[in-house]
Amino acid sequence: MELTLTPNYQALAYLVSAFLFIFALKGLTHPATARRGNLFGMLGMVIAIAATLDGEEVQDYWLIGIAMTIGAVIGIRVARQIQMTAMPQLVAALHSFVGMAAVLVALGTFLNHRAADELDGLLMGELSAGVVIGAITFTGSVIAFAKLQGIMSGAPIKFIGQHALNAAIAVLTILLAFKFGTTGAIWALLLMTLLAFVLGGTLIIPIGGADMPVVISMLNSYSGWAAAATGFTLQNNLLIIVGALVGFSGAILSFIMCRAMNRSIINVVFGGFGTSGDSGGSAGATAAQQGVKSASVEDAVYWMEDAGKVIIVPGYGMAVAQAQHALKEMMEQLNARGVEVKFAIHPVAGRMPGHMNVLLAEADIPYDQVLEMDEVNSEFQSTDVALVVGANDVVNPAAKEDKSSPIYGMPILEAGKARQVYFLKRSMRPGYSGVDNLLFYQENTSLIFGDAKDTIEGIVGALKGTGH
Amino acid sequence: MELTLTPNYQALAYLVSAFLFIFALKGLTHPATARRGNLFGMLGMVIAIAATLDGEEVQDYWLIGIAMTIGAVIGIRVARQIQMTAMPQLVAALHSFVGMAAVLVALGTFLNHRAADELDGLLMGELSAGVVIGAITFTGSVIAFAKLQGIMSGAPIKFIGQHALNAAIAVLTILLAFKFGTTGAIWALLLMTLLAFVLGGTLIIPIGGADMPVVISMLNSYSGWAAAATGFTLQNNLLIIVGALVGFSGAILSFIMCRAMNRSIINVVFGGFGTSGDSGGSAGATAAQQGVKSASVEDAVYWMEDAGKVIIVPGYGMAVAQAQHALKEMMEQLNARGVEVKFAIHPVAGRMPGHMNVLLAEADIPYDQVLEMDEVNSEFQSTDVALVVGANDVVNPAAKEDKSSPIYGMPILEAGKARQVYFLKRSMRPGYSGVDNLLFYQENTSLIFGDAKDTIEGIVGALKGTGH
Amino acid sequence: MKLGIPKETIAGERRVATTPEIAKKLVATGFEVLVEQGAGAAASFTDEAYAAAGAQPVARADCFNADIVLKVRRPSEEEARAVRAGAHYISLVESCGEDALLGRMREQGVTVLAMERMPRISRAQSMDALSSQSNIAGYRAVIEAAACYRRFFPMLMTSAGSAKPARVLVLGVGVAGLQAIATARRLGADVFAYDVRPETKEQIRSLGAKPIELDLGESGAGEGGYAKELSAEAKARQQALLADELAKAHVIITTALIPCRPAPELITEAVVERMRAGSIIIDLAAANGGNCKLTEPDQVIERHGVTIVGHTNYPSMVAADASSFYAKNLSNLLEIMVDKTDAGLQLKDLTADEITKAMLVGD
Amino acid sequence: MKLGIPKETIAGERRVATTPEIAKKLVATGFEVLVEQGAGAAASFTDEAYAAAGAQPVARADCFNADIVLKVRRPSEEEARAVRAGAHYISLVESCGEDALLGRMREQGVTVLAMERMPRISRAQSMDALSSQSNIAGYRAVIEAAACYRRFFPMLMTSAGSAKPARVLVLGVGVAGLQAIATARRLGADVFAYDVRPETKEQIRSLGAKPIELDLGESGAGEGGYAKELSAEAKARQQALLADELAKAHVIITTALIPCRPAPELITEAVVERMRAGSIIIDLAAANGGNCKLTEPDQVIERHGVTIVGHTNYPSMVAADASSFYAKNLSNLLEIMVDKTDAGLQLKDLTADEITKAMLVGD
Amino acid sequence: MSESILALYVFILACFIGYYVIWGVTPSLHTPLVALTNAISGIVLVGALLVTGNPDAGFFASLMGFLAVLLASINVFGGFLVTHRMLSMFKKKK
Amino acid sequence: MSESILALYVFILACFIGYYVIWGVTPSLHTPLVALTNAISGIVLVGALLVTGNPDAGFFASLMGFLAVLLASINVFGGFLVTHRMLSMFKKKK
Ligand SMILES: NC(=O)c1ccc[n+]([C@@H]2O[C@H](COP(=O)([O-])OP(=O)(O)OC[C@H]3O[C@@H](n4cnc5c(N)ncnc54)[C@H](OP(=O)(O)O)[C@@H]3O)[C@@H](O)[C@H]2O)c1
Ligand SMILES: NC(=O)c1ccc[n+]([C@@H]2O[C@H](COP(=O)([O-])OP(=O)(O)OC[C@H]3O[C@@H](n4cnc5c(N)ncnc54)[C@H](OP(=O)(O)O)[C@@H]3O)[C@@H](O)[C@H]2O)c1
Ligand SMILES: NC(=O)c1ccc[n+]([C@@H]2O[C@H](COP(=O)([O-])OP(=O)(O)OC[C@H]3O[C@@H](n4cnc5c(N)ncnc54)[C@H](O)[C@@H]3O)[C@@H](O)[C@H]2O)c1
Ligand SMILES: NC(=O)c1ccc[n+]([C@@H]2O[C@H](COP(=O)([O-])OP(=O)(O)OC[C@H]3O[C@@H](n4cnc5c(N)ncnc54)[C@H](O)[C@@H]3O)[C@@H](O)[C@H]2O)c1
Repeated sequence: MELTLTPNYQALAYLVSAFLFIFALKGLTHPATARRGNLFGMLGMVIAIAATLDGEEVQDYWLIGIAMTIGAVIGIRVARQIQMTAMPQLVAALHSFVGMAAVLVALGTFLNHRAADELDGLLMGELSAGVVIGAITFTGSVIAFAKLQGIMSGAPIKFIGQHALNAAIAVLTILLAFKFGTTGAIWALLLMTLLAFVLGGTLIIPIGGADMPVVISMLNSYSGWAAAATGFTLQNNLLIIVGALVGFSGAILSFIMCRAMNRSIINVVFGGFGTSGDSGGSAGATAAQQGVKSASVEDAVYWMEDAGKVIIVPGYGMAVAQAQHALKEMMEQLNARGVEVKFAIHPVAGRMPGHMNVLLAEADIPYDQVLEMDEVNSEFQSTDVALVVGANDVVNPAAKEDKSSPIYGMPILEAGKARQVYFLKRSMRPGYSGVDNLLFYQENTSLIFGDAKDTIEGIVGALKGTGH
Repeated sequence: MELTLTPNYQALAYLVSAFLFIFALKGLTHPATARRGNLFGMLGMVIAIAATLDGEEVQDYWLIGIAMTIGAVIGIRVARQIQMTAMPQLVAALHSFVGMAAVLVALGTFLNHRAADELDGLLMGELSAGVVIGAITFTGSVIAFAKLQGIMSGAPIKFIGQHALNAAIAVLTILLAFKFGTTGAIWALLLMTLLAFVLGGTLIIPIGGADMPVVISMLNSYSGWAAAATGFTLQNNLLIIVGALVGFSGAILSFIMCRAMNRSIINVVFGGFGTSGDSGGSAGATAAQQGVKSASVEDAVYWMEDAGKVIIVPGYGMAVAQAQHALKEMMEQLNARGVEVKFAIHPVAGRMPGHMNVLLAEADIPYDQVLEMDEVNSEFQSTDVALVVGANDVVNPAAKEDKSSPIYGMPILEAGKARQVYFLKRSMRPGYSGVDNLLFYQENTSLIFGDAKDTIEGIVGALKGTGH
Repeated sequence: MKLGIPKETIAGERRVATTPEIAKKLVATGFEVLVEQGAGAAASFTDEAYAAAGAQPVARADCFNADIVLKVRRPSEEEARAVRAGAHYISLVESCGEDALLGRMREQGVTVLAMERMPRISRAQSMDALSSQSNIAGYRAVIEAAACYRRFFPMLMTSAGSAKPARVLVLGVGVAGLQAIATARRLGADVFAYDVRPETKEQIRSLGAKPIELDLGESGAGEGGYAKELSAEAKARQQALLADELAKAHVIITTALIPCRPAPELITEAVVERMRAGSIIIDLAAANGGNCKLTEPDQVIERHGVTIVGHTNYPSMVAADASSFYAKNLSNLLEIMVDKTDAGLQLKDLTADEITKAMLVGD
Repeated sequence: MKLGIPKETIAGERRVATTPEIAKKLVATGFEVLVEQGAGAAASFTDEAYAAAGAQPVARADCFNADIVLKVRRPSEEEARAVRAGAHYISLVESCGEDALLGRMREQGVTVLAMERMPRISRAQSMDALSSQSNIAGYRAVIEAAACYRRFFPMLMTSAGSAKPARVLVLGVGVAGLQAIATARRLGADVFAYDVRPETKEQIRSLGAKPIELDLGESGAGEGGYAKELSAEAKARQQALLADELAKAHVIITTALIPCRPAPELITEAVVERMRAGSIIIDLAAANGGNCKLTEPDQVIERHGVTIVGHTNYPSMVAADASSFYAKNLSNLLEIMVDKTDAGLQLKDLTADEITKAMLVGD
Repeated sequence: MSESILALYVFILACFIGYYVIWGVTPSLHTPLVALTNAISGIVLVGALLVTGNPDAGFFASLMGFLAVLLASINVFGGFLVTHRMLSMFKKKK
Repeated sequence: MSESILALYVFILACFIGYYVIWGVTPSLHTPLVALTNAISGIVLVGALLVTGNPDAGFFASLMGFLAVLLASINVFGGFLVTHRMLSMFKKKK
């Protein structure tokens, strides 16, 4: 009569590893804990690998050693040398490897089990799932990579009957899986694998380049399911847990990303449906087409909450939105975090002399935080975030650079010199002067579309949410 | 080669049942889904019972039938006839039953296993956990019941060395569990059980009546752990899952409840620490002692968000807190939900004639929503929530009822006639006149302590969080 | 019971002791309301409006023949004589201590009630004319300041340069001072305020202005919410400590008063000299000697480039609302003075209620 | 290069064409600044302040002997003659089309630049005196209204009854109208506004006031942001549609103008009759014929119980800030008129810049 | 992997869910939630059934099982009903 | 209870956790989070190790295992490193 846990230390190590992965994902949901989260992930992986290698199932280390060394060298090299701008492609590429690995593992398991004559229907069903999902992940990721890298056109490629074709392939694949599951026929396995590879391609090709981030997250989710399926075949609970974790969180993440981009997940996943039905497109979509970055409230909050100095540039749009009270609250929230907040008033901001002053005074913003153009212009350089609230002409560099512009010669607020510039406006439309704003296109500028008051209130809400 | 799932339908039923319990708990976190949540819970329980009865382990139905019928009759009767005000006691009483049931199940399992000669260390360890936790839950709940029912004094009962005593009993219990686990000695089991019963009492006796809700939630958590322990002994995964679910969620809920009451969980759980170290006591604590209800921001939000009409009564405290801008935002949030919001201005609210008008105008609150006392007094009767923001004298019924009061004869705003009255103030201190406010003690009144501006901002935040 | 409302005769007085709206209420209560013809004209209330409300426009003499004569200001000799024996006379009688004129009225058999003696208890708030009129004075004083000031009150940043906000300093934060603070803040001025009573600090902040704190070594809080006179030492100290703040201000509004005492002198000539040319001083205490040494009652003068405004009757400049408030105060008072009996209205024993008791002159 | 700044001579004009602060800037640029003694006194700028800023207080004749004469208002006959040949004269010349006086000046060899002809382009905003002075007029008009009105502007609920907020209606929502809206809103009035140009609706709302919408059947938007004159039919229609709104108002501030045309008549006598006694009309268009039929320029009159204020020079009532703004406009203009060379300042070709070209009178 | 270990997995994962599921509960639902959690903890009834239903159970075991079923049943039936009543009280005027 | 069923339990419970754990992610962390999830999905490496390490694996199985280990390793090493680099970019001036 004694405790019988000892031989299960591997299982416990797996449990610890699963724990660490959960904390890793949780950590990545907030900037403050993100880096620690990544470390948890690494640790989890190390423990998982060590526990597996130390297990009795693994006997042959040579091949493994060689393969892992090569893989590690390649992985580290690529990750080190890649340009920041090429990150999305890299992730897509890495992704395809996971997919292919899942396919290979499933096939290998099949071969091993067949050799040991341990095949049964349940196992082969699980195997099929692993192979199919892995294969779809593989070709899907390859296509995503090609689109992002510019090898393939980013435009959504559509053809008539594409949904029918996909459905047909899917049905055929399932039939083959059934055939394989009940008979163990290798031809069925191979054909099924082939079809799944094709399906991965036909599913992703119709989706446009702008949606690729969501697609990658979606494929991520698939690779999780593939891992879980592999876990079932190998009766390995770590694979099951982590696979399910990655599978589900990836799906949710895709959903969250779609929501943040104002896209429907259905549209994205079944590329064809979405893009064809899109009439006109949102402000964000238009902006993206013109090479202007749009951002979310949380992005602005992310940069502002720990900033040293934030300068707010109010304009006519603040008056139209009557956002002054919300701005006051935002200022208080930021001040409470030790962020210095100033208001920069352009002499002709608004539609009457002193328009901004009237409204800021109404909201009881202290006079010493309200600065004239001449006082404040030298400060932008040392400013972390310039928040342009419904202003436009008054920060347009065209007034300095473009002799042909009707606003040429007007002095401007040099908001563009701040580290980050966020415009809060409803659209890409120009202001009073009708002149397109050159500042929109600057590297450090993002637009947050929407009514200025709503946006500011969103910022206030988010600031409160991130209480330190 | 065929699928081998069929005999596992019980396991699948358990899984469904576990699912339903998860959704039940989730449902209860929001008013809109609460009733559905409870139904899920019932359904989950029905499935769990049916699947168990139908399983091969259960052969003898007579005893079960009789016991369940008696239990059902008693349970339904009591639950039907109990007064709403006695609910907390009832829950405590029901709780004790779960604890005792867990003890009995563990003992019964022990007997069964001993009869079948299937005892091992692990099993007996699990058994011990079940017995001990169950026993603590039982006596703990009995004491809580007695305190709530008034059988025992609600005041915290303390004696020197109580922590030492508890620690001693706990250590002894663990030693006995070890003895039992390694030897299977019945005397150890029985003594351990006895000590655990005692521990349940000594742990709860020092905790004051005001903290009983948290204690019940805490005992709830214990009963979950007891169920999980039972699950391990019986190798029943449903018990494990649901036990863990209840155990953890109960613990978190206790924590949340403590936070909402501004109490530290440590203080509550180890009663003795908290109450003795409390210097002076918070506003909430003082209020509770005087029979005044304190509430949280969320409570006010709960009543306001679906209200037909909310009347805000601002007073000097609104001016001191400069809460007018926040009130404007709250008004907008409520209006957006279709709630009618009015401001009721007492002729002498504040410290100068028109004090409130000046500030409400600054915050740009439309004049037609600002009403004089005579216009508005007849409306309170049909008002769901009267929100008294830093006002005091102007709603004090003493002005009408108490001839000896210095404010006798002053007309007041009849906020007390609203269905719910929330006071937003920092303390129990009186206002300008120095007269205690009789409205505080009214049944439908609660106080939300804190600076009025902070509280209103909290309400705004919560309103935004609960977006429909 | 007849109420007589004569036209005010003091020069510049535009108010009237009742308005058509209040007259209507009084008539409904059972009073017979006699209003001198033209009494409300200066406050924009026409005789027709009174008539429509049920009051009777009458000749002056008839007004004085009423049971209760309601006025705004202290009676003139002629008016005092005109009130008949046994009648009641109610107004702001503007007297402290011994008063020959009122003494004669009492000898004549007239019961005189002084509105300014209203006790400051909760129940009497709705009858408190000092508060209601001070409130108006505080508002109007700021409007006057803005009208005299040659610059903007608010801060404005424009393409033709920036206007800096006026620095407004309010001295004395009673009813008038608070309303002055509120109004100046509304106009966008940068507002500071000072009072001897320490509880005013929080009140100043509650209106978004900044309190000035001085250490005088003694408290100025007196009885009933009023201030008390400071010791000579503290007075000197106050002048000295205030000087720098005063010199920085562009607009000063003074409201410091102590009941039945000369107004404290807060602004010396030396301080006025230091102020920027074009600054404004509005002295609401002008009638009581002024808070500024140089103030001349009822005069607008310029000294050392500073405009010093000594109007003594601001409520009268807002005659319509000031009359409404005053009339409302009176009607609330009348309500506690009479019983409705079957035989019409009956006057109560005025010494039985602490309010009327305190208002009775000479008892 | 010498700048001459004479004292203004038109009655009631308190402004001056430069201030010590701006004089300092001009001196720094290289100008020699000659200010007539006492020129700034009415605006609270002393000769000492000018001298301290580097300007020279001189006799009147010396001012007119400068290379550029800067004034606020249209020159008198005497002033026109005093400017020497070859010199430049800059002010609001207040003329439309043919102008004998200015013609003579040009014959005399004087180059005249009219500040009111400043084109409304972005680059010229900082020199636009019409805007800067209208802005002040809009503010001051509301202060005037509050001073004349016998009630409170804001809503106040007190123990002596409630003051209802003043219903203020602003007609014409240009620069002055917008500032009037803003100021009235600050004081707590219930503000409505109307303009013929449709884009003003959003602007009115952006200041928290309520736009009045009328269907005239035609748009009143003209060139350069100004309004155009309406057809006779539309005018009649406008008067009729506005009548009810006007009658409901307690304070009306009119600012409707059309460049070089008589001001549109928006308030008829019939409407004035319908207004509540004690209401106020501030007619900012008084100098151009008035938006109200009854307005008399430079007079405050009472008609049908309504006070109609016809002041024509509100900026002058805020002389210090008005002078600062105007002076800033001038100095911004001078900046684009001269080149700094080694030989001192050199006048540019004024026809080469679209701004100065548009301002030149008679070319 | 042994069943005990798998049970441990299940246990721990369920703890996580218990952790996540409860956050964000509206304060006014605290009490009903406690009641529901109490009702759900009546799941020991399943354990009681297994003990009682065991055909090989001795007298004492059966007795204990019987009592356990009885007590747990009271809790289950009473618990859900009480929760239901609390929630009905919370129904708002609409 | 069969191991397969227990595995199913584990799978489903893990799904719940996957669901809860991700809500509330800051938008600016979307991309790093995708990168991390990708790295973690390299957990198939464990499967690859088991296939390759199997002493009874035939040539094809070993080959497949070998390739799988290689590919999965690239993903694991590359993935975490890329995530790390992205997060470093996010480090703010302080
Ligand atoms: N101050 C004066 O005296 C005066 C007088 C006349 C003319 N102006 C001219 O007015 C301009 C003033 O510059 P500015 O930067 O203040 O204004 P602006 O250039 O006219 O730009 C205002 C911007 O606000 C945005 N906006 C409008 N409503 C909004 C809302 N509800 N929420 C968020 N954004 C909103 C608009 O973009 P979306 O439509 O995309 O939202 C617009 O681009 C200058 O060109 C100046 O010359 C000034
Ligand atoms: N209007 C006038 O002209 C005038 C003039 C003089 C006197 N009065 C008198 O003033 C009184 C006015 O009545 P009222 O109801 O407006 O005021 P009140 O009776 O004086 O009550 C104000 C309440 O606000 C609370 N408070 C203060 N600061 C706060 C903050 N930052 N956040 C939240 N609460 C805060 C205080 O409670 P905590 O300390 O617990 O927070 C206090 O009980 C009447 O008695 C009236 O007679 C009026
Ligand atoms: N019924 C009531 O409860 C009621 C009614 C009205 C007013 N009050 C209170 O009474 C108080 C006084 O009101 P008031 O306006 O009639 O006062 P007041 O007109 O007599 O005096 C005006 C102010 O001047 C201040 N003052 C006096 N000497 C000063 C000095 N040397 N330096 C600076 N300030 C000086 C006083 O403190 C007072 O605040 C206020 O607090 C008011 O709230 C209460
Ligand atoms: N540089 C620039 O961009 C600049 C500079 C100054 C002003 N502006 C713009 O020019 C416009 C006019 O400015 P202004 O104040 O000099 O105008 P203004 O003084 O000539 O006229 C005042 C207002 O009266 C209105 N009006 C005319 N006839 C009317 C009628 N019958 N009924 C009602 N309203 C009538 C006009 O539309 C105008 O808004 C404004 O929109 C202003 O923003 C632009």
